[in-house]
Amino acid sequence: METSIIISGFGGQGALFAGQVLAYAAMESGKEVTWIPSYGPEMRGGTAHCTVVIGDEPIGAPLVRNPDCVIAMNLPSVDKYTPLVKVGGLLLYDSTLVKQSLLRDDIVSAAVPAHDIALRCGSHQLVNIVMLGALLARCPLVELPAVEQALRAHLPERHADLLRPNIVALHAGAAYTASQPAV
Amino acid sequence: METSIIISGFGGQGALFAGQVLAYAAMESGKEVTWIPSYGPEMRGGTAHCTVVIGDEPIGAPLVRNPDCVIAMNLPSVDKYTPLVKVGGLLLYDSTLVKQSLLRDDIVSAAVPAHDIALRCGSHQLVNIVMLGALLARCPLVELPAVEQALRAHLPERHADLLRPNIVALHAGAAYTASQPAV
Amino acid sequence: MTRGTVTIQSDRCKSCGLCIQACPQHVLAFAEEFNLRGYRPVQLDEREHHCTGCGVCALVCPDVVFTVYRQPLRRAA
Amino acid sequence: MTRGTVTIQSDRCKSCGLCIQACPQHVLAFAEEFNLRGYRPVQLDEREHHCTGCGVCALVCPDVVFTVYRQPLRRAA
Amino acid sequence: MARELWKGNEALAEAAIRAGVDAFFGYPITPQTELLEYMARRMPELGRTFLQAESEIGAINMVYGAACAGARAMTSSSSPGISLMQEGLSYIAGSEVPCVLVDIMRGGPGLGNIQPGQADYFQLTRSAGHGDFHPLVLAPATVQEAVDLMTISFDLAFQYRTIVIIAGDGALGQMMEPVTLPPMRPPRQERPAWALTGVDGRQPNIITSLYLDADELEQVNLRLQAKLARIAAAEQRWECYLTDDADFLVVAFGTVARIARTAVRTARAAGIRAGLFRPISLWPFPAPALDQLAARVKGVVVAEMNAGQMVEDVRLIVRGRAPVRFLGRTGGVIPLPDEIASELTHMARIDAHANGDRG
Amino acid sequence: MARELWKGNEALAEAAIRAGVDAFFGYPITPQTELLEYMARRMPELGRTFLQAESEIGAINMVYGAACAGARAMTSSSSPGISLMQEGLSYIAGSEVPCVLVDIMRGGPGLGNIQPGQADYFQLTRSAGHGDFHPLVLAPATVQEAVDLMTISFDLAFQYRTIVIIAGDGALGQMMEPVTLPPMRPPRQERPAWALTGVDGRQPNIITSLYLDADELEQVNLRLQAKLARIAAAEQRWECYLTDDADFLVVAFGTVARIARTAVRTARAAGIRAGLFRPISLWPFPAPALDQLAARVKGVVVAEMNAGQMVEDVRLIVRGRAPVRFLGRTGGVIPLPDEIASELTHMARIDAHANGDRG
Amino acid sequence: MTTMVMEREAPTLTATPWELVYQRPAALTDLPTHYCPGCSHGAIHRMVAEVIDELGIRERTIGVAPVGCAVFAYKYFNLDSCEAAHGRAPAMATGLKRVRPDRIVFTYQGDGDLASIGGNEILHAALRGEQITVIFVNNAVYGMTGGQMAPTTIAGMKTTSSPMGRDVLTQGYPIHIPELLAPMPGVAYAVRRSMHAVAEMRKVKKAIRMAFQAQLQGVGFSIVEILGACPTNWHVSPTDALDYIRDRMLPEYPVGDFKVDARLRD
Amino acid sequence: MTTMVMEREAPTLTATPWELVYQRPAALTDLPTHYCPGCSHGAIHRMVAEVIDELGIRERTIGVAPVGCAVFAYKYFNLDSCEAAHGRAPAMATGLKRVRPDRIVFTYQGDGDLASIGGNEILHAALRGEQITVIFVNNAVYGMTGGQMAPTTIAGMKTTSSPMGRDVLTQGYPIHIPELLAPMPGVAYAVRRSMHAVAEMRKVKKAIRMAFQAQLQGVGFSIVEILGACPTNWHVSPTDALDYIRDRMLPEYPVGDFKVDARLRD
Ligand SMILES: Cc1ncc(C[n+]2csc(CCOP(=O)(O)OP(=O)(O)O)c2C)c(N)n1
Ligand SMILES: Cc1ncc(C[n+]2csc(CCOP(=O)(O)OP(=O)(O)O)c2C)c(N)n1
Ligand code: SF4
Ligand code: SF4
Ligand code: SF4
Ligand code: SF4
Ligand code: SF4
Ligand code: SF4
Ligand SMILES: [Mg+2]
Ligand SMILES: [Mg+2]
Repeated sequence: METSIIISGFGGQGALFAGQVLAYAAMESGKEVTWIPSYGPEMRGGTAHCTVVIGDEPIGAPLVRNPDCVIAMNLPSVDKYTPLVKVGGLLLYDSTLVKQSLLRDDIVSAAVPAHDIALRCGSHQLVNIVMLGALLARCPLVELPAVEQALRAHLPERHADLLRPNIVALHAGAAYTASQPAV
Repeated sequence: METSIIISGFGGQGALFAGQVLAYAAMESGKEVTWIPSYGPEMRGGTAHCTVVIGDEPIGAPLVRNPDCVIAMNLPSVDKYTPLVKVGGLLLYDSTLVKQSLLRDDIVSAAVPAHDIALRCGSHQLVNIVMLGALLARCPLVELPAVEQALRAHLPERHADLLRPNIVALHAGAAYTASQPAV
Repeated sequence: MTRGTVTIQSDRCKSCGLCIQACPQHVLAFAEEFNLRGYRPVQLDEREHHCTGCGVCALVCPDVVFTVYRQPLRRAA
Repeated sequence: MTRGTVTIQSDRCKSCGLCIQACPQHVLAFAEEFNLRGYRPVQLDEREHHCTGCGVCALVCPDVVFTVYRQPLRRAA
Repeated sequence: MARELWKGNEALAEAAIRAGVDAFFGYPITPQTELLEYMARRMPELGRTFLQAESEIGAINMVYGAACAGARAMTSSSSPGISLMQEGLSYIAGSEVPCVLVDIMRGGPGLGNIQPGQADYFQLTRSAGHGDFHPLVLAPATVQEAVDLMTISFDLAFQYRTIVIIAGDGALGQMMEPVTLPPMRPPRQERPAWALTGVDGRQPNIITSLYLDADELEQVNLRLQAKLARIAAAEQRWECYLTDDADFLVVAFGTVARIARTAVRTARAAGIRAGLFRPISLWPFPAPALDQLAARVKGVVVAEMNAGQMVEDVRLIVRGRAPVRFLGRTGGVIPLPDEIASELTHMARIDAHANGDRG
Repeated sequence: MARELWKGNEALAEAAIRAGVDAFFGYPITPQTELLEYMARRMPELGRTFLQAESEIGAINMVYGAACAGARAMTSSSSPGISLMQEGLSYIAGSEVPCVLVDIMRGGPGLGNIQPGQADYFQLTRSAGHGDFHPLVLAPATVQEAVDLMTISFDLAFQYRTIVIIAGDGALGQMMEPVTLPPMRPPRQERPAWALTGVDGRQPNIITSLYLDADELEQVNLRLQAKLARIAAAEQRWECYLTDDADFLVVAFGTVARIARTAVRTARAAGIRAGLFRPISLWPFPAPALDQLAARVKGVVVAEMNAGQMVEDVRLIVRGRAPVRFLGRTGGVIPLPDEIASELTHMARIDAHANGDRG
Repeated sequence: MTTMVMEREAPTLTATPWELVYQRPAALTDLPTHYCPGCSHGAIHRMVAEVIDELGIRERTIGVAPVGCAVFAYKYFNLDSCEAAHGRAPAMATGLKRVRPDRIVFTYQGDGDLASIGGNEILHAALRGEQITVIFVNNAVYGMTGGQMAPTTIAGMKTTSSPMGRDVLTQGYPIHIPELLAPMPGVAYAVRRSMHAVAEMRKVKKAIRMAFQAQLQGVGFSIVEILGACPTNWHVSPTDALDYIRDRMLPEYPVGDFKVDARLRD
Repeated sequence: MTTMVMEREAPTLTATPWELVYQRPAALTDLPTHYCPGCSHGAIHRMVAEVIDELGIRERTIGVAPVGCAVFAYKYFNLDSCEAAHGRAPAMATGLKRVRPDRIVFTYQGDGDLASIGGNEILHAALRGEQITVIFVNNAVYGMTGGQMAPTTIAGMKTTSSPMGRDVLTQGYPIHIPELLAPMPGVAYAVRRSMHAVAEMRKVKKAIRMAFQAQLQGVGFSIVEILGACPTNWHVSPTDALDYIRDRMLPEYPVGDFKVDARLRD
């Protein structure tokens, strides 16, 4: 079984990094995993996304048209991916930024006030990890300690001071989602 | 039946032109014909040659490894082509320049004092046409009047004064060879 | 004396801020709201009546956001 | 006073005539005979004792035909 | 129409002129240079464009530009020069503008030599550049045919908005043969609707091969492939020589096919029912025609001046129904009629053997 | 050896470094650029040569020069850049110097786009330049395999004095996967005897691809072809996945093969005995291995990210013994596992039908 | 694209009507560009379009787009245009111009495109005095592929392919295109301008106008090098990028007229 | 090759022995060249070989031959060498030199090779200040392919591809390579010399020596353009070809030093 996750947001929101953290955590948990970014001359400041596929056997396609899970951190991402999520799949979005009445009832949607939670954890830059935590609460692909470990190992040195806040954000995101009913 | 003729000499001796004259004469006589020069960065002043193939059906290869006839106007040409002439083929060489005891008895060799004949016809530049005449006496591929006609039509305008001498040379070459026994 | 104004195609604006820095009258500022593409577009601020229609904003703007108008002022006789 | 001489690798010569034109002593000329490659090579002519071994022929020759020797002349005491 | 002796390269040039070529851009290379030199003389006389480019890359991109303007544009080169044109050709194919290219092939790889060769077969038919496309490749065997194919090449190029390549070799380019040239066409004035001529009174025309979106580029490719399928169906050309009753077939193109013709006669003289199948269009390869023959012959000899390229196409078509032997000469060596004939003899002998006919 | 997440392009670069690459010359192009950028950082640190060339033409000719000096030299690019290298590659092949090239293929033709593609298959395997030659082309399907193949590529290149091409696509270049890297090799000091190092104490070494004489060039070509035959015999690489009992075969390489693997599992789950044949060496194509399978399967699906290229090789080998269907996506569209699986289902259904098994 | 006219009170002081003094040029399409915030390409496009409008030549102008960030220039200019292979725009323009000598043909090229891979094409187009106009945007990096070193990268500048800063001794010295081409007799106009300040930008536009003028007069090849900002790959804000041009690029690339054909002064 | 020592009477006047003052340089092989009579390539080869001998660097020099009449230079120079693709010798030399910085690497190139198809490679090698030496033989035509126009063909000169004489307005103006490259900081030595007279030839050799010296000192890229004769394609005799250089080429291509790095004067 492969599970595919797309994480998408404005450039600078850390979509690619959150995906890498997830991929590292999966690898260290003994899973097979691929991570692939959007690349090329897309408008800067526009949308950036990455695809992570996690499984027990060698991964087939690293790119998918219909992901199992989507983390959408801005409106364009919600717009783009809502129709693409696999039937029965999961869409998490930052409800602080996106006020969206849901369009599909054949997927699970989870509104996460990620911006607010991130601010509470210390920085609006933590939205990506809040969302990752939220994802893992709904879809336990890897254990949170594995993610903590990945953050510890791969957070760039110049952001060492952000390690604790990131870990806090991860748990906050997870806790928030765990507390909500799935829609 | 195709007959292939190689005409070879130092650059400037008119080997290519003699071949073209022969080709024109053949064409006007209703034959199929191809003419192809040696080409490329060979040493200037070195050997230049062309291959003419005449036949009744569309010509196959325009280049041949073993020609039926060879006109060799200098020593390197004699050296190069003597071994290549087809068994039973014909080698004509300018015996004024080349003092050569023949090496093959399975071909017909004809020594033509072409330089001397050419001088007698008015110019050492006529060696090529003397040799052509000599060839046609041994191997009547085309009638001499057809060659005359070709000379008339294709001798460059700036050499118009050489037309008569060329025609004389053609016949002189033919006459000389006709008078000799074939070796 | 001339007064001027500009119209702003907000959705084209990319928040680069070049016009704000260049406007000699300092009448431009970022809006609070985001535009369709996620940028905070430029708008005339409360000092907009100082705009002279000089066109500098239009000159520097890489995204052709501005249309500029001018009105030669004559005090009504 | 110096006298000189040259040796000539005739089979390399291509009859370009550059050396003949360049030789300050005018001691070079074409031979009558053809060389292996069909050129009339250069040779020292009858005035060859005027050769000074100046090396100009070797300098201009594109085909490295010349070797040049020189002999500082001292009248035998 | 009088027959005249024409050198292949010059005949190609004159034929292009009579076919209405507007612009020639090229770079000298043996054994193609006379084509360029002829153009250098004649095009300015006629008030048309001749330009010696700084390189083959310059030349093909000038052709690209002129073609975008709706002109009948062409270039010519030989193997190494064709390699340099690959990127340009791919752009031209991707943009679907028409142009004509002459490749007078020589010995390779690398600098190789300037003798005749056919080792660009793969390059021309399979991969004249990155991406999926095929130029229409026409391989004349005589100077007359070179003229005839050149005469229709621009029409084909414009009809399909495609690249047409005339593939010859050093022998064809350098030889003189009697030819009859077609009359001079009146200069063409009309411009295709897609051409860049200035937007006067209409929406802009844009010529590009860039489609960032994968789905969009796939659509473009599907359209391109559909066009190629149309060309493949409509533009197959070939010649059969004594194939009606042939037991053994030679397949050869261009100069080698001339030699094969002689070989077929030789073989027939020796009692072998031989025939020649000569693809004239190398892409599209005349597969159905060969397929029919392949169904009933006892053996096929493929002769090429390369190490074995067209033979792959032949094998694809013969599909094991008859043995396929390959005779290749490379480096500028032209195979002899006797070599081909003896391949035929050999095949006939094996076949007789296999049929218990142990004489 | 710990598993680490590596991006394909960077993993290739690091693997080349550990395999002892002496010199990298390249020009940026998406989706390959990270390879060059990685080299820009690492090579100078190690005291090795990194140079951003003025163009792909510059790059390949610098590689040619460095290779002549006996260095382990490489470059990398993507489709349009590879087109520009054709002349240089032909010279390198003709001169028989070893080098390594990475092609991270994208959508074409022309500028196309930067999404993953496989449409350079023909260009790489058939005609990486004018003349008769074939580089050794290796197509990894995972980042780990990219590393493994890169690790042996210089040895292969030097063993045969040939061009080795690692053929990946945008997906492979851009993705991260867990890999185990090999240890760093100690720097190599010895120089091959043929290398240009200065004549000190020996006769001059000359590296050229020019042989004006046709017979001489033919001899060179025969030697080259004999070498290619040796490579063809010795260097076939492929992977079989569930082929032992397979009725239906998918043939796919690189990224598509990963997807095909999923498709095979899907098909098996649906009761179809499917298997995957994955050529790893595209040239030499693993023909005998496929030939054996072809003799006993009921159908073959070839899936590629192009308009149909490797399928020709497959058809050549299958020779009509089983139906061959082609599934191609182009322009950067990656086929879905389901698309491939449904081709398998379709084939199985037709087959069942044909066998009167009309359910 | 919605146009918000900012609400402001109607002008009261006067009876004179509002005059439109600046609007989007007709030679630009309506499409928003894909350029990064503060990228100079957008403003340069606009100036080219304005010049084309002012000269009244839109209907007979053909544009050639490069491979570089300006690859989509053909979408932004509202005129016939095409997309050249990387670096080959001058050759493509040559082909176009030679068969349509009465059309105005211009290329728009970046520094990687023009000065690196396309060096030979620009050199020979200039040598031939090709009657084309070249708009050359020097932003000292390969923008499109993510900020690698260009031939115009200044000494010491860090890029993704010169991570330690460009070392001129091993990676080469910056190239000065108009200076290089100006001595060629076929070149009518070769200048450098900069986008770093309002006054300079006005000069950019004048130079673009002169360059087209040269083609209209048929006096030869014309090129304007324009120092432009790539905030993204310089890793600075759009406004800081202007200072970067002024402080770092100008010392290496002085603005100036390196060739102005006398006939152009008429 | 038989050496005929012309028989002459033994010198009688003196006892001093004959001194060998000139012989075939060791850096040339014994092979006769394929060049036409009077072609400058032969003499230039010889001078390059002499310089290599004099500097004692034959054992560590690597030559790069062009595509052009000098294509077989690799057969004539008695040292390690290779054959570049047409115009790409500077790139190939770059590859060689970068991996063997202690070797002396030179290219030998014609004007079609260097200035036409290979324009970008020479430009960028010079820009990078590649530590290589370039011997550039300008004979104003493409010799090898039979006398087509080169970028260096002078105005009005008839060639097989400019049969009416080069029309600079449509076919371009002559290119001046050392002048073009000299301003580049990486260039240590850029000069032009001519083969038209004995005194000039001596200067050719000195310049070749300086060019190699530059590489030995590691001060940068060095190039010597040499005006050479192509009697065959100029359709003049070898001796008239010298006048042709003097009267027709020199006015367009003045000999001179366009750049001599100060460190070279040491
Ligand atoms: C043959 C080829 N090589 C490389 C590329 C990749 N490429 C695209 S744009 C570019 C450089 C663009 O830089 P520049 O010309 O300076 O334009 P900018 O983006 O900075 O405006 C490169 C190398 C390509 N598309 N084609
Ligand atoms: C890619 C390519 N294009 C063209 C040629 C043909 N060609 C060989 S030499 C040459 C020109 C040589 O001229 P030049 O460099 O001036 O040298 P010269 O012969 O005059 O010494 C050309 C165009 C080639 N071999 N390869
Ligand atoms: S027109 Fe002048 S004053 Fe008005 S907003 Fe623009 S820059 Fe400021
Ligand atoms: S210059 Fe233009 S894009 Fe930039 S902030 Fe001002 S209006 Fe917006
Ligand atoms: S050495 Fe001097 S004098 Fe003697 S032959 Fe040569 S040029 Fe003449
Ligand atoms: S210069 Fe040399 S080749 Fe020329 S004539 Fe004199 S010896 Fe002969
Ligand atoms: S990367 Fe640079 S050049 Fe490209 S659009 Fe962004 S700012 Fe402009
Ligand atoms: S053609 Fe010219 S350059 Fe070539 S060898 Fe002859 S004289 Fe020399
Ligand atoms: Mg740039
Ligand atoms: Mg030359």
